[in-house]
Amino acid sequence: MPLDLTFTPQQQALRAEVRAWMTAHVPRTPLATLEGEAGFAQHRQWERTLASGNWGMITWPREYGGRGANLIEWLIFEEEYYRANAPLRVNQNGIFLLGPTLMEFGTAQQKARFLPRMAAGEEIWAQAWSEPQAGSDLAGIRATAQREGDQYVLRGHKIWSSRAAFADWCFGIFRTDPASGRHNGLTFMLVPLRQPGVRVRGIRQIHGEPGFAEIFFEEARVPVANRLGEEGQGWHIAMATAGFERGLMLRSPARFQAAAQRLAHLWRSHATQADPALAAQVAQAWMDAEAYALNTYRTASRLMAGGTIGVEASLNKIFWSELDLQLHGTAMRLLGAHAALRAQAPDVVQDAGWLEGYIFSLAGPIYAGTNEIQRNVIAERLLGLPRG
Amino acid sequence: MPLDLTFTPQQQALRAEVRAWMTAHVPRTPLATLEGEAGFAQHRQWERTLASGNWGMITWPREYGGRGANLIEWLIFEEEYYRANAPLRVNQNGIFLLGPTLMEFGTAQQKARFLPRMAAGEEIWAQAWSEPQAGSDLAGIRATAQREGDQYVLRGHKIWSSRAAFADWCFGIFRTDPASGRHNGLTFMLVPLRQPGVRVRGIRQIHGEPGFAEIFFEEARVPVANRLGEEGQGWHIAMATAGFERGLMLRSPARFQAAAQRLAHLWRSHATQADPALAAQVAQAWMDAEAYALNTYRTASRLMAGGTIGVEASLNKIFWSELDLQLHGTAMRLLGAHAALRAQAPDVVQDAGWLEGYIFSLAGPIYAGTNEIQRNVIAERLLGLPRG
Amino acid sequence: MDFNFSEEQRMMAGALRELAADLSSGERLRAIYDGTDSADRQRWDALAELGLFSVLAPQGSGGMSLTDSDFILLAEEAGHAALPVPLCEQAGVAVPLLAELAGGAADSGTAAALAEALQAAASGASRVAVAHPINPFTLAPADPTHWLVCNADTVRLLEAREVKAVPEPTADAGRLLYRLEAPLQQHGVTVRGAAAAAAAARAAQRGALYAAAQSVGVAQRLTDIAVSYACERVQFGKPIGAYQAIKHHLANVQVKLEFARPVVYAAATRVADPDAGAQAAVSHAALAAAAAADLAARTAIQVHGAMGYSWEVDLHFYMKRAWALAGSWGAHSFHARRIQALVCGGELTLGPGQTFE
Amino acid sequence: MDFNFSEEQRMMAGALRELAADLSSGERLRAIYDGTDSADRQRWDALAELGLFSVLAPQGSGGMSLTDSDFILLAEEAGHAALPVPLCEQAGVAVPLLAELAGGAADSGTAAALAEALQAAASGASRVAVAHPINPFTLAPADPTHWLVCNADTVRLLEAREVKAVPEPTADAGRLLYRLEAPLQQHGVTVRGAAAAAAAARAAQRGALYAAAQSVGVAQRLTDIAVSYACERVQFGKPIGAYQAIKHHLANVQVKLEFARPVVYAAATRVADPDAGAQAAVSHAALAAAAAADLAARTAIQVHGAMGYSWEVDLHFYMKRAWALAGSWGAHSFHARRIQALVCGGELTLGPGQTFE
Repeated sequence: MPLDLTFTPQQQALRAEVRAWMTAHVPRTPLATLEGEAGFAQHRQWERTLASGNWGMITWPREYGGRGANLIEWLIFEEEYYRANAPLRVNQNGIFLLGPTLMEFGTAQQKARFLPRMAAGEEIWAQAWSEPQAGSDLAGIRATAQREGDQYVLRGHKIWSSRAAFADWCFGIFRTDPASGRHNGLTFMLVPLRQPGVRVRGIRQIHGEPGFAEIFFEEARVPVANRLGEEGQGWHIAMATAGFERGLMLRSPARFQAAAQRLAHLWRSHATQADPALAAQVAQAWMDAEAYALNTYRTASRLMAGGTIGVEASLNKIFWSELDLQLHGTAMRLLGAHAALRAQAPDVVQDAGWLEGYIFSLAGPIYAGTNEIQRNVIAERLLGLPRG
Repeated sequence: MPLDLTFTPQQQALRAEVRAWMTAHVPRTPLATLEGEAGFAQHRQWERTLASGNWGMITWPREYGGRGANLIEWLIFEEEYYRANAPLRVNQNGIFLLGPTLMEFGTAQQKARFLPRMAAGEEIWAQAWSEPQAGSDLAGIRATAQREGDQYVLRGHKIWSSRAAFADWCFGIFRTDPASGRHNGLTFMLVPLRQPGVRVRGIRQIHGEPGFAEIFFEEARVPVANRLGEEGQGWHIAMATAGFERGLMLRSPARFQAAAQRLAHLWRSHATQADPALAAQVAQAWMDAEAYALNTYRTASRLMAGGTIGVEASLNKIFWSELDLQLHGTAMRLLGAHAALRAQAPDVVQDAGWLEGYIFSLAGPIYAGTNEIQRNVIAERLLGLPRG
Repeated sequence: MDFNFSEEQRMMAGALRELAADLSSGERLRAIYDGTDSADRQRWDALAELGLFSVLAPQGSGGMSLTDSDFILLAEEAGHAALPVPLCEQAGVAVPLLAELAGGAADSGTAAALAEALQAAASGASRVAVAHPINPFTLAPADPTHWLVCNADTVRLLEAREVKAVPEPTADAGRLLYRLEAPLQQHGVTVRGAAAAAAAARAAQRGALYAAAQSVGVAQRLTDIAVSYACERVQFGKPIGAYQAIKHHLANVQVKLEFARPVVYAAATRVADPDAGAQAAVSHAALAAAAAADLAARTAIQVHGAMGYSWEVDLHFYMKRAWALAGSWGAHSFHARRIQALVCGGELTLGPGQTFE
Repeated sequence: MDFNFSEEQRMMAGALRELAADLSSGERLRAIYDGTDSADRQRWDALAELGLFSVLAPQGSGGMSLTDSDFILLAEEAGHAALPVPLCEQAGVAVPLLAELAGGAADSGTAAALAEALQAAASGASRVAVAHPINPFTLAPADPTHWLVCNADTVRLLEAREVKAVPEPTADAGRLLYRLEAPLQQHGVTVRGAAAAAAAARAAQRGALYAAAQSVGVAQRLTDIAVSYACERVQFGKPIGAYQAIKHHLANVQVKLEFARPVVYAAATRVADPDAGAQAAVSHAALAAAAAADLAARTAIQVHGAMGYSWEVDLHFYMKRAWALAGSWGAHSFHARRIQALVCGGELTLGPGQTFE
């Protein structure tokens, strides 16, 4: 029956199974931040625990460590994951971005080599897209990969690489044709970070932890087998990866629903002293999180019926990033003088990490393609307005 | 003493004088809308009444029917004018736009011929800027003025001309050099509307009244004496006029302060059933109206100390137009099911004209240069950002 | 779990769009606004002929026995066309209200009268206005035959001659609003008590849901008109739609609209439930759809510039419909207060996994 | 009526800007954040040498006898520099509070002690923290010598050793915050009753006013930084500041900022009044300035992209100062509630011609 918004018995059973497992396994004490070395190690361990329950990435085929789950099942899993307040996924560059890219563009050997270890939490991936002169304008990249026999020699400088400070591998695009410009002559490479010729330097972020890194490639060598797709196909593959990033999976609706729930709790503890207008903001945060959830189920249904996700990804990106900002901005206002307290302050409002969440939310309109660029995409490709 | 925000005894005396006069003269019953024929006549009569008290335009020199008042005195006058709920100024194109332009660019004869009748409310002016293909892009105009002896022959089609349906004169720019393009070869003309070769056709607006008109110039003749400035100087003069429009006088702070006061009354009569968040919107409307008033006093002080108003006019334009929209949008929400009632509906909320005000406020970000264009001006000329 | 509409659902909506393009063309709307239209009955009959009034009526009453999920796209089309007929009030509110009352009536006389009224409403033979305390003014079809008057715990079916209704003209000439003067107690068929209260509450939910769906439709129409104008209108040497500021305004509308849509659709699947979740879903739909329509209207007129102020340009029909819908079946304050109470007050279970509970 | 600042007022602000460019350079702020700074006393003494702590002190106490209108631009400069010294709390709050208390003291012992404290504070010889119930955490200078502790109807002057204060580190390392544990009753110089209550209320007004002025300053700084980055950073072949979207973001900040400024300046002229108009003026200033700083911060980081997240880029010092100021001397909710009560509750006279009443 169409427009049937009820779960099947199988779906309900999956929910119960995830809930039980999470109840048993999610650490009682929150892990340290994954932007620091100790926290990164804890999160890496958590990925292994998840994999031990076969929960690494349930939508993947069984042969790669998944459960062959469909998108609706994935959403149920995510809901239970956030309901259990389980840790952030240190593995997200792998499972959400590179994984789908490998499935679409990888050889059989590449899939067999990389995917299971990704799902098992054994290898953590960083992305290496941006360069100092190529941020939003990714086509401006200058890092090169020069073919020498059955190897490529990498030279160049990547920056704003999330996870790279402590990860094992990175993926990114390099210029294989030195004479090429803009989108041409780029090739997608998979590169071990712990090898001669690769130097990683953490970039301290405004909260004080090295959430980003710079990667310097100084004649690092990678085998041709680590090239994804053909030479010159890099831009095409990277755009597909970026599509996954903006697409369905990166920002789970459950994440915002959990945050909206915390916000409503925060409201209740501040209601007597708060600007009454903030109640409307709290309600708006809940509504937007629900709208995002509903739209995600809608998109999942369309994909399962054979549809595709194209420019809708840009609508998603704008919606969740603005919702996240609005939600955390409301929390900051509710917190008032407590808003800027650091985690170690005696009177910090516990268990919420509102300040860190707010700082992170400020980045939402920037990464994965700035919202300005997404608006251009929507205007030109969805609404059909003329190019500038 | 600098940053002295108190009124002098003279200023207080002026306030008392205006207040007494308005109390005695402002019509008890609101006039009909000046967009209609009957209302226009009523408003024309009101201008004559104002002039009889020598209140036509108090900042003008006495010889032109003014009182030689300074800008602070003008603001006091305006406060009392709106406090008394006096009628809209049907004469505003004349007194606020063409008047200052004439003082800057007109000959002695022109000033003597036009200004006193403007201040006396004897001649009502329309503007004739836009053409069907030249709205925001005013430099695209095509209407021509061809010199023949001591006359110009006008041909072309102006549109969105406010007041023109019932006014006596219009001012606008015409192309005197047919070979010219864009900003060159334009000349500023003063044209009687009631003469052969000029055809005016009212444009019905969405509220049903002809608030705009089209003007067709079909070989209309005007003497060379009606040319303001030199041939080819039209663009320069028009930009000065547009500056007056965005500048200090067109939108009196008092207008918004009066509206914010009405909004607070509306809130009080709806508070028990209203979204509590609307209280914040009501307070915001009051704050913005006050901020606009304060900034206007600040600008007036700067001008009186020899300063000029340049790109600040664009800041003003954006601020008051957005404030007006927010204020009336809040009223619409408070009114709920009553919001869309027409003036003749039995249950319309009396004496407020909220729907008409809302419709008018929607135009604020459009006329006198769209807010998009104003933002470009601010970015490029105030902040120094590079041109597109 | 399947969020897709069926082929049939989409076809039915397509059929209405086609019909409405004719019944509610710019030319016909302008005639209505100018007071020169006389095609009320023709429009009504055309909608009846397509069977639209009977979608939610049981089969036994000549209906299609379909659900609110089947009607929701039709309501959206009614908004898209700024249809000058209260299709949603007749087919989406009056018909299911009559069906519920007829099904639950205690005595057979009342049941028979209601069943007859239901059949007439579903076929379009009668034209029913639904008065409800949530609406200070009642939207009625031209020349109504019956009024359904809801109160706290009664619902009364009256013939039009038994009702005194004062016209309340609004900016939207395509909607005839009236203030109802208290109907005479001795007239009509009356249902009382808990059943009547529940039915009246459900009618208000449906009214708000279908107003929201219409708002989504009208928001889409406003956006379509603005986009097409932005592609055509040239200023400073290029179409204004090529400027980033215009692009971003319109993209923002599209974001609001796309995320209002699933909220409205999901609310359709639970509109008849009496629980807190259904109340939240409907108020959410009402607020999200009204916000999308409001932004679409403001953006459309901003894109049009002075042109948007002209009576001769169709834009204003849709703006006025957006304003009218924002005030019907619970305006902003009603839904905002309700959802704030539910979310902030703790009555609603929040958090992941509660969306469809 | 003259809304212009005098040449002297602007020169004094210019002198502070020059000094602060050195005392509060990016390099020095980074050292403070990294915990490698030891120039607290040097900064304090430099400000004292310029006479800044004495602006609002009476001449008899070694002060300049100037008014809040004279100090307001200095507070703005303190914000512009994200000055890591609580200049406004010492010079703008503690000094006038001490002056008021000393002037109104009933017994001569208290008067003498307060007069001495005033003189020390105005010269910079003492470093005073002002605790007030409106602030859950008190901003203190490094190594404070005294605390002024306000309560509902007492104000108490304590020596630092008489106070137990728990550090509460915030994101802004340039502001040292403490939670004060209740001071011992037997210590210090105490003023009680209506005079103390009025003085404490006035201190809160001044605290909020000068926080607002600092917010305006920091908003301007954030905007300057963002504009300069937008002119330099090239993407897709041109500076990002050439894109209309970036232009319009920054223009919107400038609008908010320009209309917050006169509100703050006007509030300075009436901050000491006890009436509803003064309360509304100060809360308006607080809200408008915080909104400008908030938008400036969000826009600046959006313009910077990932670069804005880097510790090595100065931007974050000013963002953090904006966040810190938003929570001081009455955060958003305090001022929003107060102004809503005044405007919507009818306590304030609204309408044209009331602005300076």
